[in-house]
Amino acid sequence: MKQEEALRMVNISKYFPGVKALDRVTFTVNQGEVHALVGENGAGKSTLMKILAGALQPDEGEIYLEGEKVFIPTPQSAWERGISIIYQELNLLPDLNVVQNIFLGREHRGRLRVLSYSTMIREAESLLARVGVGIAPQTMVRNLSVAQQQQVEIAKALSLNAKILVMDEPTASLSETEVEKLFGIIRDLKSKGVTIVYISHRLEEVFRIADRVTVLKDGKCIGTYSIGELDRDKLVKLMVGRSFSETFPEKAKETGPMVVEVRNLSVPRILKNVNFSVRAGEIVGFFGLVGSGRTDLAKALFGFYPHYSGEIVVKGKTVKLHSPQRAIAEGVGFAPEDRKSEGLCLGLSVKDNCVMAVLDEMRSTFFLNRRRETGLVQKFVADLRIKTPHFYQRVQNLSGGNQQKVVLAKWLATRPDFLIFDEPTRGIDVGAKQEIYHLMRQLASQGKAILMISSELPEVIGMSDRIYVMHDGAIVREFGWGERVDEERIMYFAAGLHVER
Amino acid sequence: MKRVLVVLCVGLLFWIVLAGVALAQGWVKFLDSDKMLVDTSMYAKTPPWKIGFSNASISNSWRVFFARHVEYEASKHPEIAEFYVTDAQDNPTKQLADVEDLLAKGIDLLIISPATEAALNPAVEKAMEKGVPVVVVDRKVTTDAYVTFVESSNYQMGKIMAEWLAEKLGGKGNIVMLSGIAGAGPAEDRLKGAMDALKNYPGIKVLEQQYCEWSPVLGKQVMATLIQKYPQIDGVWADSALQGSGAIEALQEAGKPIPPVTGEDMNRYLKMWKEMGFEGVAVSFPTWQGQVAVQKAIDILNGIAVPRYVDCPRVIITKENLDKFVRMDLPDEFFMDSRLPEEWLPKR
Amino acid sequence: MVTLIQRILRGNPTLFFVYVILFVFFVFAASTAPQFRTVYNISNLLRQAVAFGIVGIGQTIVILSGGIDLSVGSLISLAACLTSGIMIGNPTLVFPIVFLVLGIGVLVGLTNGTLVAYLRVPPFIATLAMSAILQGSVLLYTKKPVGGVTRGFMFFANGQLGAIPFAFVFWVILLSFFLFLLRRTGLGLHVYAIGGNQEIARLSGIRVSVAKVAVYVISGFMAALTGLFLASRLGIGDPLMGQGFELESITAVLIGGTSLAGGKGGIEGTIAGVLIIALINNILNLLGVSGFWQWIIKGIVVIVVVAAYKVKE
Amino acid sequence: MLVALFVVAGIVSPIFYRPQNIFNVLQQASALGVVSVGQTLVILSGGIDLSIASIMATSCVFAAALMAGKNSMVIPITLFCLAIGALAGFLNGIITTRRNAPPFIVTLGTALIFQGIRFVYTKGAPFGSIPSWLRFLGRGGIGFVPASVIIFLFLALVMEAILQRSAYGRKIYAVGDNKVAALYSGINVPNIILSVYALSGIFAAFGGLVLAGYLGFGDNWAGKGYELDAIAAVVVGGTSLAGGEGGMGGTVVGVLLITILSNIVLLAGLPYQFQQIVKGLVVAAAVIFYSFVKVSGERR
Repeated sequence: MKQEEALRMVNISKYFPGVKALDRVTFTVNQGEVHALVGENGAGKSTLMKILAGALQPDEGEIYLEGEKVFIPTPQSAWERGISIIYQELNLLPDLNVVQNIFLGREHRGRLRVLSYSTMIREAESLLARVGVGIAPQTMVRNLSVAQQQQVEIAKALSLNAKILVMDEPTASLSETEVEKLFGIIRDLKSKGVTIVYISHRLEEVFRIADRVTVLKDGKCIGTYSIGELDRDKLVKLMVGRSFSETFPEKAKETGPMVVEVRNLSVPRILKNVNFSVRAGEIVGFFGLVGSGRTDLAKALFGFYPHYSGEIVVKGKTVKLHSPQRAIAEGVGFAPEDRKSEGLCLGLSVKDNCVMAVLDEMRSTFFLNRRRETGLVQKFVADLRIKTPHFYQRVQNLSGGNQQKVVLAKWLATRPDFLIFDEPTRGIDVGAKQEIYHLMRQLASQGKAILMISSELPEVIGMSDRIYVMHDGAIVREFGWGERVDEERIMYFAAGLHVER
Repeated sequence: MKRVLVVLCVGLLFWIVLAGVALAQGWVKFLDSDKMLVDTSMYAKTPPWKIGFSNASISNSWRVFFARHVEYEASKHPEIAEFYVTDAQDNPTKQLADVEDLLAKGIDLLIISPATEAALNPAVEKAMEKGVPVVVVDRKVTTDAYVTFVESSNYQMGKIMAEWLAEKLGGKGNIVMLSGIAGAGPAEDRLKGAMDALKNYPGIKVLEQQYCEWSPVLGKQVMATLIQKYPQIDGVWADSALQGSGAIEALQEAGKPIPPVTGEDMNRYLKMWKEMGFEGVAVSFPTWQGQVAVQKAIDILNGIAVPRYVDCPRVIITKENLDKFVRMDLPDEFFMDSRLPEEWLPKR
Repeated sequence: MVTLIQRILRGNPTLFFVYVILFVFFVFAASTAPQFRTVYNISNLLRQAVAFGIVGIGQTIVILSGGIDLSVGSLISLAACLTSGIMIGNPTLVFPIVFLVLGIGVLVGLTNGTLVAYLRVPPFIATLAMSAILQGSVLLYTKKPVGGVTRGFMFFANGQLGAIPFAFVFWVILLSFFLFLLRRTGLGLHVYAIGGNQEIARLSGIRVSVAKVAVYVISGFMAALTGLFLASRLGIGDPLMGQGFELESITAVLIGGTSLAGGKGGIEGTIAGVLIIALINNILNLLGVSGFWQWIIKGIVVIVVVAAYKVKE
Repeated sequence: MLVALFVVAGIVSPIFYRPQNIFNVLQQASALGVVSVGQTLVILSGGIDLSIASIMATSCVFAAALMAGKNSMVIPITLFCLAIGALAGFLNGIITTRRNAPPFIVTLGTALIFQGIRFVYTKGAPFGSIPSWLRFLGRGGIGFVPASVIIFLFLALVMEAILQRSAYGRKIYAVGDNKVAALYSGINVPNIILSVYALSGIFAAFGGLVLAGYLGFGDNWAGKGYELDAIAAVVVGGTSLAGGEGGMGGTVVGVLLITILSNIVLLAGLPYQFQQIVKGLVVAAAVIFYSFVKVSGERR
């Protein structure tokens, strides 16, 4: 099959404050292929794609579409040239409805440039049907689940009838079945001659769907390979520049005393009769699809639902966790799912973020003790290998992995007995993931009890000593010590199939 | 016959001169319609009456005293069955609405103290069109649609103050002028009166004129700066005692001898005057205009003819009669040219 | 019927709530003050609502876009003063002046918009500064009420079409137009999008800066229109007449359930907000409540109403 | 910027440099300064307080009425006035946090309520008088340094120390930067916000007392316009209206800048109207300047 060149980006460079995000990157995509773009976080994938989509302007370099040199100054001009993009972070407005979101910025207009909602609604219905999601086009996006929102994003991209479709981490919040549906759509588009650039951290997806792979590292292009030339290890090696024989650290050999025991925990309409326990030294994984109540469970343990019923026992003592302050005082730490909006004060410094949860301990009489503060921060920056020029750097200028480490440092500073990690590696590159995994295991071996929530099955299986599966606000299955687990069995329970039996 | 003619001629001449002066001074009103009595027989009505009073605001103590005079007088007349009071909170648009609300209540007569002159024309016109007689008080409207206008001329007040100051300085010297709120009718009228008076005193040099928002804080701050700027200030013209008292404080704190400063019948100014003994004059802007307005309103509803224009005589307080007005035991913001009995004074 | 209410509640509980409050106030007024129920009083009430209603439309749109416009008060004063100051009762000048004044409103809006959209000045500060500049300018132009408008021009604010005030009809037409603009045109949708999330709006290809400027231009235009309306209503322009309009219009918008953060709410709510404020004034007058207590009551009502919307984070 | 203004001021009028004039400027700046300190805290935490002027006047009126010229009453009534301020701030804070209502409108409502309260209390005509101790606070001086400015700078210094060096201060920044993250870090966000408004109320009440001392009697409108001037001063001082960024140092500069501006406009003999125009232009210019500094910083 003769491959025509659809897109060629030549010598693209982009500078941000203190960082060279892209350094003379050249990237070529053929007509009608699924081209995976991989690399660690901060490698420059998203920046490159934003340049393609007209959301950013390159500092140097040229873009050719089908051999023709083009300038893409605005998102509109990208669409006009048939380029559309689904961004990594959700790009929907919660207070507008689905139709408005799908057609935002390029509404259909009738006579006198009046919006013609009837045509838009009709088109939206067919798009949503194509994605395979049954939601009314006039539903407010606010009322949709995260997965449904992701699917609306895909519908939005489809509506563009793009020649080149860029998907930046489209499966981040999709369940397995939804991922399957997405792959179906991708294959369908591909058969219609649409060129797809696919960015993902989930390498197995890359192997399943991509024809060719381009690897970026530290803003430079490492190379482009056809999928046949690569295997998983080789790809990882290209991405991080070193090879990993084993992805996950060794599991716990023995556990200590019971740290947390939860009995009949219920929160009206959110959690139903949850029972579980975590011992010192073990990592307990929680798996569930979006809406299964896994994050709500974490919130309940962190005191966000003061009116829960049931019993929470921490280190043998029944405690009333009715506020985050109480939870912290009882030795609970919580690294939330969304780093940027929940985990960090982006405008403040590394130091300020690190000591944020222990400010009251940093006092000598009234004022904060500078030496104690810097001592603490110094220790964690060294221990966790946080890459920052100085302690006073604003965390918004750090990479995702380093930001996550700052969150971790914040919690370690509280010297917790029980740590909850909600999606600890979301949006983090492979190298940093390894570090986080090892850190978690290290903490466990130091005698901390760890609860990890994750929607990545390999991660749950690889990291957890025991696994609880949640569905619809309740725990539906526990996989105990040494019990055989595989992805299908977990998914079987998570999807609620055991009920319908 | 000859003597009669002479008298007539002299009389005529006098008239012409007076008219000329009046025209020149812009008080034409005095001579044409304003001195006339208005026949109010068509408004006569048997009690009980409903009277509406649309007040511009009660947001400072002058206005509070004014409103109290209105209510005090109204309380003395059992013929008034209902006396409605609205407060426009210094907003002409709200006042127009207030008047409409009052008309909706079916009032027999409207007393209005406009939030700003001229802008309440439609309100009074509307009332008169509905056959509701209107008494305008304190600030004017520019339409003819009212029965009587009760005021104490701000123009005259400013003028008298300026004349006193010029005379005190012997027609020669440097003065600064401190006005109220830029754009507010009374402030601008007082300023105009003063400026017109100063035309007759070429020896008086106005160093600067500034607005102080009728705020004692600003009065003090502005004066403190002006003292720095002008080494020699021979007199201060302040259009109210609010900024006037602030200015006196500034002068006192700067360690300067206090030059003649004009003021009004606000107790604060009078107290300072008595304590410090500077050259002062207080020209009142009588708070009892409101009382007169109600009296005229009663006349109208009784069908008694009322003058088209009522000028409430301002009291001029000088060193000689200061002791008659100042009350060291009463609050600073009391207005001493008051006709309220003791029990009607604002109290806790 | 029950399902309808449920749907309304789910779709827009805030809006529903505002209208409930409006209704409660209305019933309260009608039951306590007999004069309230007269046609005359109701038609007055509607007329009174119009001034805030017009400027409130512009303010709503600005707030929907995530901004705020504190310059409307001074602009109203300027517009009203220019109107009566130049017209001085001359009927041939009516149309040129209307164009001139609206043009100035647009120009002021353009400046505000440029400051906010292109020079990145926070709207609060940009329009506050603009307000100071405009107020200074009006007072340079005149310190006293100036000129006067023609009889014909006064019909705009004071005329009646039968029992209905013309001004109210005009307001309804304006409302319909801007409701249509917000609900059915690209600009309207874009205003909501920008208020919701500026970055998403930008990435969706919306020309954010242009839309923002447009929003301030609309607000400036509406403020100038309010100035014309007030000049017509009072027959003359006064350099201080717009004072307080900025804060009261914002109060009306927020009482109407539009979020100060932008992206949520709409003119539907502002209508109720404006009517609620007019009703409060009307009731307090009819009941003869003293001015001092009026402040306290109004303050409490404002706080209670906004506190009643428990906004979710 | 302040230095530049000093130079410009001197060029406009050499009188500016006179010790007495500097004394005046400092004295005039202090009441605004005291309330701006409170406003800075609120703005840093991501809020805004428009009730300041009303609280000032209320405190001023109550001080005159209740102290009634007696020095013995200064301390108890000062405490009483600060309590009123705290109450107003508490009302602002509790409604802003518990009901998540926009502070803009809540504080506006509080302003109206307290305006009503002081008028109802005095029936519209303030009474009483200010005792000499309080007068010293408002207009006295130690040598050429006004007593009030010492207090203003002292308060600013203390609050700056608290902001930068104490756990409480750090929490204010965290809340202003990201409320959710602060909550997830175990910071009691509602309490912080509540305390910030209460402090602002206390500072406003204190500012009212300074003004009462400056003025010498209870005035129903003492402090009129100070809410917006305080916001302008804070913003000109580089504190971001979005919260989480800025500090007292900038506010002190901002307050002096705004006061000096009024002073030199007067010294230059420009009419009142120009004062407003110049103020508007300077505030706009300062903010444009900051946004450029920020943008160029990002592009570095």
